[in-house]
Amino acid sequence: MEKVAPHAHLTVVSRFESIELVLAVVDDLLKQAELNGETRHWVGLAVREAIANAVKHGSREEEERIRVEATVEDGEVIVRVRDKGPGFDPDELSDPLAPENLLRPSGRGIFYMRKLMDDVEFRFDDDRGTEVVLRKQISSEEDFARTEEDTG
Amino acid sequence: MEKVAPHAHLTVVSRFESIELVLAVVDDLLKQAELNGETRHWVGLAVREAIANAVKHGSREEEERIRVEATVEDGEVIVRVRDKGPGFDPDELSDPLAPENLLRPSGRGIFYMRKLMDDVEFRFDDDRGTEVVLRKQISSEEDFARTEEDTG
Amino acid sequence: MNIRQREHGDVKILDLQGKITIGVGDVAVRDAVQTALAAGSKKILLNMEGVTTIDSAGVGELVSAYTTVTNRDGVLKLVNLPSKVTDILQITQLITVFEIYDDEDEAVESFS
Amino acid sequence: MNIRQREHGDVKILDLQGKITIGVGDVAVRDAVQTALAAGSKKILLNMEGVTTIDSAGVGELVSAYTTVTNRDGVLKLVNLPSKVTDILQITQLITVFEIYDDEDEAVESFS
Ligand SMILES: Nc1ncnc2c1ncn2[C@@H]1O[C@H](COP(=O)(O)OP(=O)(O)O)[C@@H](O)[C@H]1O
Ligand SMILES: Nc1ncnc2c1ncn2[C@@H]1O[C@H](COP(=O)(O)OP(=O)(O)O)[C@@H](O)[C@H]1O
Repeated sequence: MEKVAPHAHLTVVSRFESIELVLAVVDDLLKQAELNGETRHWVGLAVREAIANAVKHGSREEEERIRVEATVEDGEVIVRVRDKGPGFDPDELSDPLAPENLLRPSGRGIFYMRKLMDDVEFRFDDDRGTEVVLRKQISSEEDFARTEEDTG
Repeated sequence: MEKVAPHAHLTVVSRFESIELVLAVVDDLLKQAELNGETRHWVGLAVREAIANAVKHGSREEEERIRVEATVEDGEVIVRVRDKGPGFDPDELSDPLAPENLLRPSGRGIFYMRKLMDDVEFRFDDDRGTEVVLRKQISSEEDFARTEEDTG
Repeated sequence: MNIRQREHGDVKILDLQGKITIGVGDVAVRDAVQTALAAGSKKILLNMEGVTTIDSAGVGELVSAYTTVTNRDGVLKLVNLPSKVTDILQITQLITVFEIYDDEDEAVESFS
Repeated sequence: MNIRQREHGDVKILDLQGKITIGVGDVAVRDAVQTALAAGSKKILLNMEGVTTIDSAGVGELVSAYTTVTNRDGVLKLVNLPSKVTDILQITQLITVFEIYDDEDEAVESFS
């Protein structure tokens, strides 16, 4: 019988309130893949940042939709967040660790994503909009839940 | 730019606890389509019944996965729930309104689905498992939210 | 599902709050009715005012509660049905099976 | 996000509970700190013990609170950081910017 990998694909309205719903779905998915609470927390945080950016920077109109796609397959978590915005130049990002930026109230989201995940890729397309692809290998022992409780 | 219809597709572990997550996702989708609270409640209830059946009757092994796909497109809500079980014969269902069944504790789920939705279809496939497809036209005025509050 | 128990004379009133749905609320209702019966109550009134959702498992539980109580020479009645619950009982023609009241005092009096 | 306010001598202690995340918790922290400043507090201690998640918006809010309080000749310190909060501040090298304590009494004393 056909194998079903943990998978979720959904559209949500582009507003901060949608973050918790997406996080609940992604967390359930990571539980299906038997990842432990620690790993789920950090992946979840990276996803929060990606959605927050799509909401903040990725709308051309009010209340557009954001697409989220998440899978765990072949030992890798992949989360894609796509918005309808104009995109940006990733080479122009300022370094949040530079002394002049250290006390700025913003500009840390992508930096966190990169630290929390193995790979963060941005794709821009006039028709499809902006997509961020977050990847994390979970082959290593430390990501898996050891006990039932740990997945709870 | 490419149009994004409200859409959700996810796998959940086959257990009753998954129902609330699926319902939250479906309800958000129906809000995106601006359906009112009343319509969302009844569609949600039909979805509850479909998932409950997938959990109760649709597993061959412990903790298999269920797939749910929901869309609102061209004035129609479509929700598909697919499990890995052996299926059943829809022609053999007993009538919950028959006097001898009226006080039975079970056997009303599919009857409710049919009353709450416009169309309920079952598909069986050795490889893909059992799928129930729930459809409801929402072209009529009465399904739409009149106020912001109504979608809340 | 949250269930509060009260007494009004010899009538046991169970205030049901939340969802009576598969896996959670349905079991809670069963347990509460069993407990009331075990404690000797013969007159049980389910106050449905706070029920937000009921599914076929919840309906099945109400039917089971009804038959169990009746089989033990007790009487089970319902009061304060939200329209969503009434509609659901109507669809499966159970609305005439249960004795249903709109007013708690009236319901309580009807037991005597 | 839930914020309780307490006082210990002239130190205002804010117990932060829940998520300091974009759109909800971040604003709550800002408001609480503004209120404390408006009420004349110059010594503010954020008790982070109950914080379950903090995102970059939350971190930004902590930084803003720090600079706002400092600019008004006040002092803002942190106590009881869960490891998830410590890790996040570490990643962006903010752990050395804030004055952080493990023990509330010690933190309170440090203000005098
Ligand atoms: N989805 C997006 N669409 C357009 N611009 C974005 C997007 N995500 C990030 N950016 C740009 O990258 C910058 C840095 O993002 P980030 O590191 O998350 O910090 P912040 O959002 O706090 O500014 C943003 O200020 C914005 O200009
Ligand atoms: N997904 C499914 N897989 C296999 N059998 C099913 C499925 N859904 C329903 N059935 C069969 O149809 C019967 C009637 O279902 P339903 O009307 O929902 O009532 P109940 O689940 O309470 O028995 C079930 O008892 C079961 O035999």
